Amino acid sequence: MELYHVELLSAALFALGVYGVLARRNAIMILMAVELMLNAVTINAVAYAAFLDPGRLVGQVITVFVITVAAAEVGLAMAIILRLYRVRATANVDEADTMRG
Amino acid sequence: MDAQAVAFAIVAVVALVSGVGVVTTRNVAHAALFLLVSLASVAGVFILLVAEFLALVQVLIYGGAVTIVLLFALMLTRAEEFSNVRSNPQWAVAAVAALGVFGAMGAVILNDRLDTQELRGPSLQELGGELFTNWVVPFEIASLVLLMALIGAIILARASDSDEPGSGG
Amino acid sequence: MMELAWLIPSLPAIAFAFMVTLGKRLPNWSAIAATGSIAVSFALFFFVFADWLGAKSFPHPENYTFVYSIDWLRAGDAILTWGMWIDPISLTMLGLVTAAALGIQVYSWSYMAHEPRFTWFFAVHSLFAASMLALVMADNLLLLYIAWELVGICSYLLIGFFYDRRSAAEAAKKAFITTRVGDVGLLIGILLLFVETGTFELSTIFAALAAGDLSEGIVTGAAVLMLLGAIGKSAQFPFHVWLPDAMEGPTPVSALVHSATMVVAGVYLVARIFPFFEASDTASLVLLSLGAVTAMGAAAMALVMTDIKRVLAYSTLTDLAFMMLALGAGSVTAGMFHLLLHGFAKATLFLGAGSVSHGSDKTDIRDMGGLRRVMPWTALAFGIGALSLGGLPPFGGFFSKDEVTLAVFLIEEPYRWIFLTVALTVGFMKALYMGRLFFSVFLGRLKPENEHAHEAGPAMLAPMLVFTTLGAVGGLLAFNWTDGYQGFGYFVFAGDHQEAFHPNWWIAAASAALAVAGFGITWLAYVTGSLRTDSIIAKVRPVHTLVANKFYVDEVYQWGIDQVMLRAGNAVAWVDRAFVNDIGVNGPGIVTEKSGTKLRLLQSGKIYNYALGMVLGFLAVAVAWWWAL
Amino acid sequence: MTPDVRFELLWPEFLVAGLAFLVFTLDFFVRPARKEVLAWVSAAGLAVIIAFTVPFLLNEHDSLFDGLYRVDSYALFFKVLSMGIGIAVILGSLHFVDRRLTHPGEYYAIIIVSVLAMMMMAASGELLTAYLSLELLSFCLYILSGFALQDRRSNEASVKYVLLGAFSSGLLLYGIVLLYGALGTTHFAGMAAALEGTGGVDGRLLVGLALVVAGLGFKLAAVPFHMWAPDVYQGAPMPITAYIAVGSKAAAFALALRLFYEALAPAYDEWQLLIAGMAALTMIFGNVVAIVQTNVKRMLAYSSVGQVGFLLMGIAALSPLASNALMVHLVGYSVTNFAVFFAITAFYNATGKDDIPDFAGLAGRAPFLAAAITVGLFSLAGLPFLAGFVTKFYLFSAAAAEGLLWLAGVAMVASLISLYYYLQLIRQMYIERAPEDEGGSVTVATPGVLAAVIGAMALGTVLLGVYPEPVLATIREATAALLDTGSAWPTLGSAGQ
Repeated sequence: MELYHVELLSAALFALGVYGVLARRNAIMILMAVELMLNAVTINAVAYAAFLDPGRLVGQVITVFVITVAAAEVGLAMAIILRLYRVRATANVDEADTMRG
Repeated sequence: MDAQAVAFAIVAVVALVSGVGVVTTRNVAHAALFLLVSLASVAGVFILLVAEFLALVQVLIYGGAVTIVLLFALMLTRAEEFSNVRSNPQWAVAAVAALGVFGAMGAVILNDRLDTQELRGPSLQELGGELFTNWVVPFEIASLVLLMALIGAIILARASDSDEPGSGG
Repeated sequence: MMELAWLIPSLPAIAFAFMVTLGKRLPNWSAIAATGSIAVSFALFFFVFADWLGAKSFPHPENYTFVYSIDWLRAGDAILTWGMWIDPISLTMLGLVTAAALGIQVYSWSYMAHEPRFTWFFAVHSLFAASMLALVMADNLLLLYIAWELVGICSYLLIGFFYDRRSAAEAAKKAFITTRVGDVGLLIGILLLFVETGTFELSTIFAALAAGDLSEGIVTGAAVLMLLGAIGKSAQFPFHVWLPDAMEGPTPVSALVHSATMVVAGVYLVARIFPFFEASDTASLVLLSLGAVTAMGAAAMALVMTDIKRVLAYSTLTDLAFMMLALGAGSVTAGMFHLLLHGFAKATLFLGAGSVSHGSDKTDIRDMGGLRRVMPWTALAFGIGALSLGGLPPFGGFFSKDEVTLAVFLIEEPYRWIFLTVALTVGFMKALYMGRLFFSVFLGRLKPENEHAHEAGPAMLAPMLVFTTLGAVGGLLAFNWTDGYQGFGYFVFAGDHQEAFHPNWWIAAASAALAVAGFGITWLAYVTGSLRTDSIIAKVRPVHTLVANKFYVDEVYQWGIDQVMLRAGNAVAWVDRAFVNDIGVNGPGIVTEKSGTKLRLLQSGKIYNYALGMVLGFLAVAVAWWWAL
Repeated sequence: MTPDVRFELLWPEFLVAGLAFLVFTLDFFVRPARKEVLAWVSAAGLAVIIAFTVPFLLNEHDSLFDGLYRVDSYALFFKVLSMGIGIAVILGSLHFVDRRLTHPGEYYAIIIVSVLAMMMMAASGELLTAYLSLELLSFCLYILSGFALQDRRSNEASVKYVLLGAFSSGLLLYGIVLLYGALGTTHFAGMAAALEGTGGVDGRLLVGLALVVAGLGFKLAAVPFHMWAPDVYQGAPMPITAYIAVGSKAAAFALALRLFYEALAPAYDEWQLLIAGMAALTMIFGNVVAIVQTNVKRMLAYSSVGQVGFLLMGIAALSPLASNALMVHLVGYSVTNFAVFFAITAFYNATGKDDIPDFAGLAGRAPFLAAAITVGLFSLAGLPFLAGFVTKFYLFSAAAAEGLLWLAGVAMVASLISLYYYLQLIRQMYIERAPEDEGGSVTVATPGVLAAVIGAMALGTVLLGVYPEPVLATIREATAALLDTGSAWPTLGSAGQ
């Protein structure tokens, strides 16, 4: 297991997440894709900490905070999506496009 | 190939396959379950990178909290349509763009190999000490972030549709 | 007091702000605020002037200029200042502008009393006064340019005051666009100097010029470019077309903006940057030629116009051209002197014209005659003003015209005879059209339908008579009275060439004789009737038609706009009708709007499209770097 | 425990956080009819904290936790600016909240927390801290933009904002981690040292940088990362629109300025053209699309996208002069935009309308509002004697001094375009007649507090245009602090101003 193996895994997960955000229409699914992206971030951070950082620490600290923020983000975003569902009876983002142009 | 490499290969494949599942399945509930699997295999990667504590956090917070929140939300909305959500019209372009992103990063990763040192992780004590000394300001900020998410979720999700005056904007 | 001179433009500006924000709530206060502020400014002018008299060190002309400035902002090497430049030229303008603005505002109290947009009128009037005063005191070219543009905007708003009248709206647009063309030249000239000297400060620029840091080409180029702005604002050929149309504005506006003050801003600009014309013979010759062409053409047109305000407008053109002639001949003294006396006389005439049309509801001079019977005071004021501007001794206009003629005579070049002939001919024509105007309006037989006409009220008469007096006796300023004041030439001059008033009796006699002849001929034609104008016109029918149609310059421009600009506009885009009506001929605007319509389609309202945009943006950056590496 | 950290320097932050908790708590004890007390407490509290902070931190210059958190005059400048923005928004939304929103206590408290986040963004000297502060600010804004609970548009705005915000923070984080991998640290000073040390620039760094630019570009609303902005601006409650346009942008620029000046200056050659290009694209795109808008909020949204382009010039030019210019433009832009937005809020409060034709004849119905809007719009277009002229003069000079003449040219064209659509609104107000039906001729009343805020902002716009020197002096101090902690300045020609 070399560093670049882990980096490639991370890049692949990140690209999958990007694809998910770009290709999905359900808000919850977009949110899941974002979680994939954040996971790619944490993998990379931990790998850099383990392979490169003399102190071995910063990457792990990053990961702790990313996980925290990701959890908070999901909570808040779900609340907003629930409201979307109440107001429009849908969770599809392309049905919420009254503002454009 | 040593055992570590084999293990990495396995978790990587699982993570990727389930990741593909997350972004391609038409059923939202299935997507959530795929996400859980993917997150768990990322925890596996953490263990291989000597970050056991983070692996634990990953399973507890993501596996426990995040996925549960997602599933809860699904149940609250009770949408029949959630079992069959098609991708949006631009999915093909999206695939090309995502491939582009992967291509750019892969090229960079393979082109510029970094000089690595021996694989090692900090002890839990070191991590904890660091978090509460040098990183105490970000730590406090993160706690505020959580608080805001909590308050926001309460305001936005709790209000029912009848107990409010006319709409604003 | 001089360091407080900035209050002079600031007070009307504050009055403007007051009227725009609170004018609707306190309608009765708006005219008071406007007139009060300009009255205080007028009073301040005297303090500043007295202070200047005490501070200047006679007879050291190099100490006649005082500059006060504070840093406005500095960005690296570029420094902008708020500065005042107080010297005889700006003092002359300060006095003229404050006096004219004050008198004309008092006049407007009753002239505009029944207008629904009374407050707006006074507001714009105040803004105009503020920006005109800032313009004449600016110590740097950027500030000058800003004030210059503001003055133009005010002029636009005032011409279009009766905006629901189509001709007024058209005239406003015409004035704005025509002068803008010249302003572009001015801006380029200013920027050229900025690039060459790194500053907008007049003092630094003049120092660089005196030190010979600027090449001859730059000096001539800058002078001619800035002259473009000046001839736009002062309505000189070929930009003269807007001024007669500008008479669509209310009469007090014509009096203040389009005769006494704003249109002389061009003359003032030339006087201000006069060292450039001193340094460049080419620029001076351009100035002379433009002045001569405009003077001849405009005087001819003034002879055949029949609308009272239009006659006055063309006479303004003629006099502005006269000032340009003086400056081109190298005499700032003569130019500024004529500017001052013309301001007083023309204010009189316009206020008189306003009083005539106010009292009789007529504007065509053929419908008038004998009005002196019903409005004697107006007749008196108008008469003195006309005789003065016609150049009849001993009124003020004679002296200033004489100084201009003399200055032209003193050019040390062989071509001076051409310009001297022009100056004398135009002097004769001035007497002709002024005589025609005055005699046919006020003398002769009173037409029955005009018997109900009435004299204006005291609020209108008082300013008129004040200006009349100033114009009548102003010529005395030319003479040597005391040791401290040895004539206008010791007060306003270029560089350090103070010059006493040394009349050339031959020139004076010739121009006086021509003036008398002119008034005599018109007396015969319009009062006694012994000279038949119809037969004269019949003999020169083609010429008359040509002149009466204003040499077809407007038609040529219109053709140019129709054939070239509009066609080009059509080719660029499908011209949106409403758009053209609203904003004017504005090709680039259409292209912009079209692209706006296209580009907004990108904004689909769908989240995943937006995210795709972000990813593509990222990829574009990554690929660009990949390429660059 | 690191013994030598002077925690007392964090007092202002603690006080603001304490104020937020105080308001959250007070909310339980204040009767519903008297909720506006909370706004006064919030505003007064922030004012008191400003009064305390300025003398307290005036000559402090310290960098806590190895440069993770900065206490310097740059941070102080933005602390005061953020709190000032907070006060303006709180007072400006008083009547709006009263009439159109529920949960006023939470509303004000969340604004205070977001002010805290803005303060910390300007003070961060480390990527992760900066990211967390940014996320805190974003969370507050996600909530606030969806605060009109029954309004479909408000909800749509917050859905778009939160999903795209999460996506952009994914990009930003990946970028941060790549930078961490390439440079071995996330501290700005360490990054600069590493950049100078390596000499060459590797691909990981560039991709990381591109991702960071994308993530920050989202916050700044720079083209092509701006697309959320018009929709969110239009949908969010009116005072929050003003807040997002001004506060969030100011904070994001505070962060970006420090990041580029302190951490990335050694790699100037790599990113200068990128940022300059983005600036040009942004100012052209924003101003061109603004022309065809019919909704006032949307028009202003595109106009502020255009303004971002001008601000980016200040980063692209990278010089002390440019940094001054960026900050002074931020101040002028904040004051001006508030004047316009709050005047429009007052109109909306009274009429419930926000399309451009609805403003017809406003000069007759509400001369004060019309004048404030006009002053603001003229300032945004950069007309003389107003803030916009001074600040744009500064920015354009800075860009030209660093050899970005073409960019200054593009900026001038963009300014001209902007004047065109601003004039359309002004024309509606002053030339068109008010519609006779639907009470179009009724006078629009502006409550005293709101009128005071609008008046203060309009006055500030004029003052800054006429006499900017005091503000500039403060800003020069701030720039000096930025340069002091900054690294090498590879291509700088001009000396500090």
